[in-house]
Amino acid sequence: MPDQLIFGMEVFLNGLMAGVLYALVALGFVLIYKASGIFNYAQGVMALFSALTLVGIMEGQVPFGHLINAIFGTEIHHFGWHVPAVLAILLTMGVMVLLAVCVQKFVFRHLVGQEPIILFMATIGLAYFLEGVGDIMWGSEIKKLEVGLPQGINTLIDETTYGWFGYGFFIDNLDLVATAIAILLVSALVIFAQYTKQGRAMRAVADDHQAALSVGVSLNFIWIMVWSVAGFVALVAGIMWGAKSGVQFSLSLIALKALPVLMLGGFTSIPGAIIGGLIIGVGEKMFEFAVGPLVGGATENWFAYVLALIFLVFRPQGLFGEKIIERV
Amino acid sequence: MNKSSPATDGLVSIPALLKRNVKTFGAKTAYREKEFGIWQTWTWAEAAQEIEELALGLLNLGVAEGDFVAIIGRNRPYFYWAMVSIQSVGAIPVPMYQDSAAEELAHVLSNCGAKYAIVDDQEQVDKVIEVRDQLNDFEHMIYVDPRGLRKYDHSKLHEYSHVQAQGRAAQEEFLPELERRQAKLDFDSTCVMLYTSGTTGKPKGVVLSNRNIIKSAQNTSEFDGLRKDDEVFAYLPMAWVGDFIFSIGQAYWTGLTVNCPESAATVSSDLREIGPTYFFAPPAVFEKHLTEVMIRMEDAGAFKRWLFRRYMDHAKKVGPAILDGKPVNAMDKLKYKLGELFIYGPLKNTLGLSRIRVGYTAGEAIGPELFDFYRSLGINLKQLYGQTEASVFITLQPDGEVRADTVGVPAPEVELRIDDSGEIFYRSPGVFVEYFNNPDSTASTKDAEGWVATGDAGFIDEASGHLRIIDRVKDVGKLADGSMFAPKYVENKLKFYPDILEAVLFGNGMDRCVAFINIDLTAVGNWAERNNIAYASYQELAGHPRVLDTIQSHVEAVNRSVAEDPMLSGCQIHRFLVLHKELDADDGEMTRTRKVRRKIVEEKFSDLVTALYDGSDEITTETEVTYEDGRKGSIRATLDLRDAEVVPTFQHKVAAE
Amino acid sequence: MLDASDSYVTEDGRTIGGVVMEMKNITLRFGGVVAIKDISFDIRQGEIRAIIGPNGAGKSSMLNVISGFYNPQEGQVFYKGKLRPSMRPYQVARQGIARTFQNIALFEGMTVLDNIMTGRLHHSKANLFEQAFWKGRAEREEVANREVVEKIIDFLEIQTIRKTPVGRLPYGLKKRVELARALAAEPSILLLDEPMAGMNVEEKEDMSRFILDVNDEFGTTIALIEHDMGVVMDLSDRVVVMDYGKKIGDGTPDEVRNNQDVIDAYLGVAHD
Amino acid sequence: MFYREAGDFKTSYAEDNQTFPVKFDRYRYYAVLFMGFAIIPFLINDYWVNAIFLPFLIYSIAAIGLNILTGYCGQVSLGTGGFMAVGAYGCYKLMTAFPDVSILIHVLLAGGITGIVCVVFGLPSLRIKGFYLAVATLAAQFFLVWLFNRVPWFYNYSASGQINAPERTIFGIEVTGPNTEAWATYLFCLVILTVCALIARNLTRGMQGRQWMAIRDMDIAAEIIGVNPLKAKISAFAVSGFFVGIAGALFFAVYLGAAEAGDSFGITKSFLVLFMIIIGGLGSIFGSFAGAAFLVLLPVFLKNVLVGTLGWPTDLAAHLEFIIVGGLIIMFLILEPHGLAQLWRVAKEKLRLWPFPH
Repeated sequence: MPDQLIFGMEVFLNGLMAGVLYALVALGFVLIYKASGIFNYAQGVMALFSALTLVGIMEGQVPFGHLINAIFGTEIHHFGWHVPAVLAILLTMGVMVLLAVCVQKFVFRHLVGQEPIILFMATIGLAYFLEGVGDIMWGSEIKKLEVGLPQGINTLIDETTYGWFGYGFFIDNLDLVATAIAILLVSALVIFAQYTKQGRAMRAVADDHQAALSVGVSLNFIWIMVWSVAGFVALVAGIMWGAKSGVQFSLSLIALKALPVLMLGGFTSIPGAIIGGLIIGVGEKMFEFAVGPLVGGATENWFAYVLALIFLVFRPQGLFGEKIIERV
Repeated sequence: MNKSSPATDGLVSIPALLKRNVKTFGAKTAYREKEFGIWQTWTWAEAAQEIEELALGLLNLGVAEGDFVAIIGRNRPYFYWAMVSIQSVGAIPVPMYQDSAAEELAHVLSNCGAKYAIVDDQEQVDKVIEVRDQLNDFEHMIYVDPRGLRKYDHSKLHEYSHVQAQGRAAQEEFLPELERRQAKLDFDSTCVMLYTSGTTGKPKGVVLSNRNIIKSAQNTSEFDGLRKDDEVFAYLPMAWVGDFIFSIGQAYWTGLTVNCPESAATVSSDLREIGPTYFFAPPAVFEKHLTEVMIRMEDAGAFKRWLFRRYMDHAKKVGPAILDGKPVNAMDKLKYKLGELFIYGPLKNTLGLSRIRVGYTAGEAIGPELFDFYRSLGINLKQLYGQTEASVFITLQPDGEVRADTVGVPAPEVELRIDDSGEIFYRSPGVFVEYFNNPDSTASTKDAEGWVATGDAGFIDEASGHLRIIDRVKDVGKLADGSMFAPKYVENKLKFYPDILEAVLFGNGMDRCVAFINIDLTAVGNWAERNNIAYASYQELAGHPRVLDTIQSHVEAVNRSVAEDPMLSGCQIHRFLVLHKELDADDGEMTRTRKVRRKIVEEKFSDLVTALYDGSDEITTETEVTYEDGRKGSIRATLDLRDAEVVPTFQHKVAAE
Repeated sequence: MLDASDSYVTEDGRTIGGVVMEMKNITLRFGGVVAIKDISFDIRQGEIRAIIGPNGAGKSSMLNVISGFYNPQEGQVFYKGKLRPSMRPYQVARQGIARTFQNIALFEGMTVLDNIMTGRLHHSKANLFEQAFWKGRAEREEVANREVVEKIIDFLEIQTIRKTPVGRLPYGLKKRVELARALAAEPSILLLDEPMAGMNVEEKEDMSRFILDVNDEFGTTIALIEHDMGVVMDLSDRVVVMDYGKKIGDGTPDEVRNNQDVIDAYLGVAHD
Repeated sequence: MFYREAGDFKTSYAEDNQTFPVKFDRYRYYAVLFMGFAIIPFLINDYWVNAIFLPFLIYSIAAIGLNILTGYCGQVSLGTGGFMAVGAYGCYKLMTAFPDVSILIHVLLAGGITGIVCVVFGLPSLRIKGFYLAVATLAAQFFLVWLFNRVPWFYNYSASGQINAPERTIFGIEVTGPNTEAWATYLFCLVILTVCALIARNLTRGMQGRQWMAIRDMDIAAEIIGVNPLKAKISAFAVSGFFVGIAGALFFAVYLGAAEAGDSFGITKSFLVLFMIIIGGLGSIFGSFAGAAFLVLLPVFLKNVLVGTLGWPTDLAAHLEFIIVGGLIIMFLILEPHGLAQLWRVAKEKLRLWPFPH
């Protein structure tokens, strides 16, 4: 078997796993979008924020330490205790719910009925705001996130593949775990959206606000819930990425990664998000592997977008979006 | 005839003046009209062109010398041109009130035997057609705005622009004739005929010669130093002599610019855009503006209201003095300057009065508060006294000698005489030629030496040498006890209160006076809203006890001030009522110029008058009213009659013995 | 059929010319749904042509076919004697077909004046550079267009709201502004989509007056659709009646009024 | 309060249609021009120019460009940074390729090039709308930045991967390069900005502007009344690109002097300019200035107050800035979607009605 093909398979596997993560993040978008028509640019920053918070809590950092010190000239940084990962994650989740409540209460409740583009810009503002808050709360230096996920090359796969092709695939355990969790989460979300009461209410809201209201669904509650779910997704994504490459600003860019996924899959479609994620994940890795070297590499930066763009021109509503019929 | 002053270097007719203007400053703006969103502009040269073409067109239609041509429309350059065109062909323009009802129209048209009419639009055309069969010598009608008229029979109906086009076409054919006729015009040929909406009886046609118009225009233009760069705003009825003097007489004499509003609805905004330098308005208009100002200020924030009050007070204190060039201390001057920046300036600006050099008011006595308000803002508002028969001007207030209670000194070349009954007589180059087809009234108004009876009683104020008007002579009567009864004098005092729109005093030959009162719907309505008093109609508001209380307090205040003057103290109001309907020209209770027709009111509401005297304290009555669309209806109402406190007047009786 | 010779004069003295537009066997489907089924009729120069029918009869679809917003699956449109190929709406507009919309489609972000000026679009040829430097045609055309527009503003008596943003106008006035915008294009055919919809009685009277005046003063050919028979009958010269996407009547108001199918259709379908 | 409009009437449509119909506004505008051209040049030093004036002038151009696309034509773009990069690198290549052609020409050409690129990425706007398009323009952002980073030809194979502006002069006065006079760079940018603003104003008040706004307000209706959506949108992208390109060129050549696509023209630039027009006011030329001024001054202000006066660490101030900007964006979107320009308009109305409230 030619090496190229084997390498290709390895790349493909990695791409697939990356894709699942994309799908996960994208799902965060789809949920909010379906329920409130808001395209939440801040999703990525939420991931960063949650990760920062998680680390902060675990290491017993003093929130706003810098600020306090700056104002009062004090020198406090740590409470001096360490919080176990599980507890910290729960606490962080609480923070995210709180955040969801604030976002709904202070921002989007006042923007109901605005054009999508305005809402979108609002989320960009939100992103900036959150980033600032996150940095001021916990400091902006790169942090390591240790929640006890296995790291390093997965020897089992390495050996088996070596047995098959005489070449050991390099698959990182973290990626495997991440993928597993992501798959779990994705299916959980799908089930939630499809079968639970809240999930159905959420979809009802998505389809027709007025109707939903008339059957006694509390929009406010639904939206807070949706934002919380999004926060949860962000947290998980944050943990994955954080554990992989440290908690830092670049984390917030996963949002930008998820955008083309959505354009591909259509903003309203859960399966779309999943499939789109996989396509992008595999696509960009394969493209980089095949074409990258010829054009100076780092094609991941834009491949996803250009792919989505070209795709959109031919199918504006995305893979699974409904066709738009124009009327006057 | 009055001593005829020499014709000023051949300028003996309006067309002659037009020639002069074209020659000396043909490129200067003569007319503006707001149309299609901008101010369309015509220079004197262009205006002359339009006028000549129309004149030729009229010749083409067969207009003969001495024909009467009616002009019915709102203030538009086209009609001002028409007047001059008509004069150029030796015919006589007869401007009419465009809001007058068909029968009034019929009367005037048949009275002067008009052969032609130049009208505005479909509405006017329809009106004339409606009365067509009552007019035996009427021939052609010319309209300006063709909208909706396309399907009319055009055998005797012509579009203004077409008439002009035909005129242009037939130029070489008619030009000589036109020039011949223009050459024939002299100082004594008729300039215009205006119908006075007399307070009694049918309107009479006042014939005014070129001398009348041009001399008066010349004298008064020089009196106020009007210049060709002045701007006048033409918005008052063209049938009114004032508009003719300002927009034709003085405009052609000085060459100033005449500005016409887009429509009746946009007058105030157009006024604001133009910002005239020479402006006339009857007191009612100034009153309306003041009321609006006050109402709008009511809704302003506390700070603005404070600022407004503060500076208005200061203006009252020093404003008039500064305007009259009297010495004022530096501090006050400075404060006034600030006021100018923060309040007066913006205020004048929003009213469109910021550029006024010369402003006049007349027709009615003006309330001192009202008068001073405008003066104190630095607006040079003055009073004049005049009438159609005098080509407006009898007396004028010179700059720096302006007072609310006088009407000024005799205008140049005007002689005044007051006979022992107190009636005012005058003689001047402006004195009218005659009442058309009405030698009797001519004779009864104008004697052999050319003295004209004004029908107003008044006296010359020794101190200032200014004329002071008491009332119409025929309205000045005697009470049972022989003391003087001057209703207008009292009514004006009442009307100076913003709440009171009109008042009618009765008491001639009776032992005491009683009064009808019309409240001002805007002012009182606004007051009602602020005191959350609900009301559905004028009638309901007029009947509201709290309103009556307010009015009563006004009446009693007036009584006190009347009592101060022993001659008139008998005129105090013992009882009054607030009328259940507004006096209205459509019901014939007022003239088109909003003067109360005392007799008609007295007859129409005789039951109320009796009730006021027989001491009953309420009465139910029914009155016929005419709606805008001409339909008639009637309203019933129960009014309660109030007693007003009066100051005992025995001292004066003593004095009388 | 398509010769302009056979013109006649109405009793109120308007000349109705020959056929300017003819629809031949138009059929329009949305997926499975048939909106218009094999409809043919014509519009004559200078007439007021009404298309009426109960709600959902396919009137609007018909109008959209005329204005090129929908392209029918079957049938041809003849305009000024020539077969009209399927084209984009803006191309149709440039051929001189202007329209108003049932639920007002004004540009809310612009003033009344600008809205009406957009109607002058294909009367201005100035290119981007002339416009950028406000020279040559750009300058001249702006004034020329403004003059036309002001005449229309004057005609429809909306001088006082000239500079107000349309967003602030009441419904009735918006309708009028929309009419003004359509008129500004000086169209050879003016399409009115339920011009009276949602108006009170006097607004309706005003609107009818304006429609008649427009047709009268400018001689504009007008095709309008209404579901309310009353208004249309005294307005229009000829009427097409549609029901369930089919043509059930065509002729003068009186002919149509006595047409049995029409009566059934209108009795059968609830008014609103 | 200061308005005296009586007697300020219009006798022609040209007068009625001018940019500042009210005399008072017109005079104020002349006064500002006079300040800008005749007074400021004599007062400024390097600090003022580099801290405030150059960024303000250049961002104003960019904001005007984006405002035409987003504010007037309703097509949201998140690719501004990328397009500025095109301008910058275009200008760089031209300057190095044709050293003796005037820099002014280069800047304009750079604008032209950007216009073309902008059109290419704008083509999808015919199929995709709203924020689908917004996201699509991100493609431009990432692709372009990547391109300039990875293809050595663009930075003339310089080892650092940076581009450096060579010295160029106008009338013998240096406007680019290391040793330029403050006033020279300032005036150079000011002139270009003024011209751009005038052009933008002319385009937006005429038929072109109406087409754009029609598309923005209701694209379907616009097409039915005769607007060709293709031409309208493409022209918007082209014009917008032209301005943004010029801004990019100046930003690199005059302001930075040396640039690297990644950090000078990253996505944050795109957002910055977008924020400028949101805060300043969508669909308003004045808004573009206001927004640019605001977001240029804010950091300077914070830096002076927090770091300078309170002695906080700079990074803290930077974070705070993030919070404030983000907060402001949300605030404006909620309270005044038309931004500072609208506030200004309202204030003016109040002044004109003074002393009356309405």
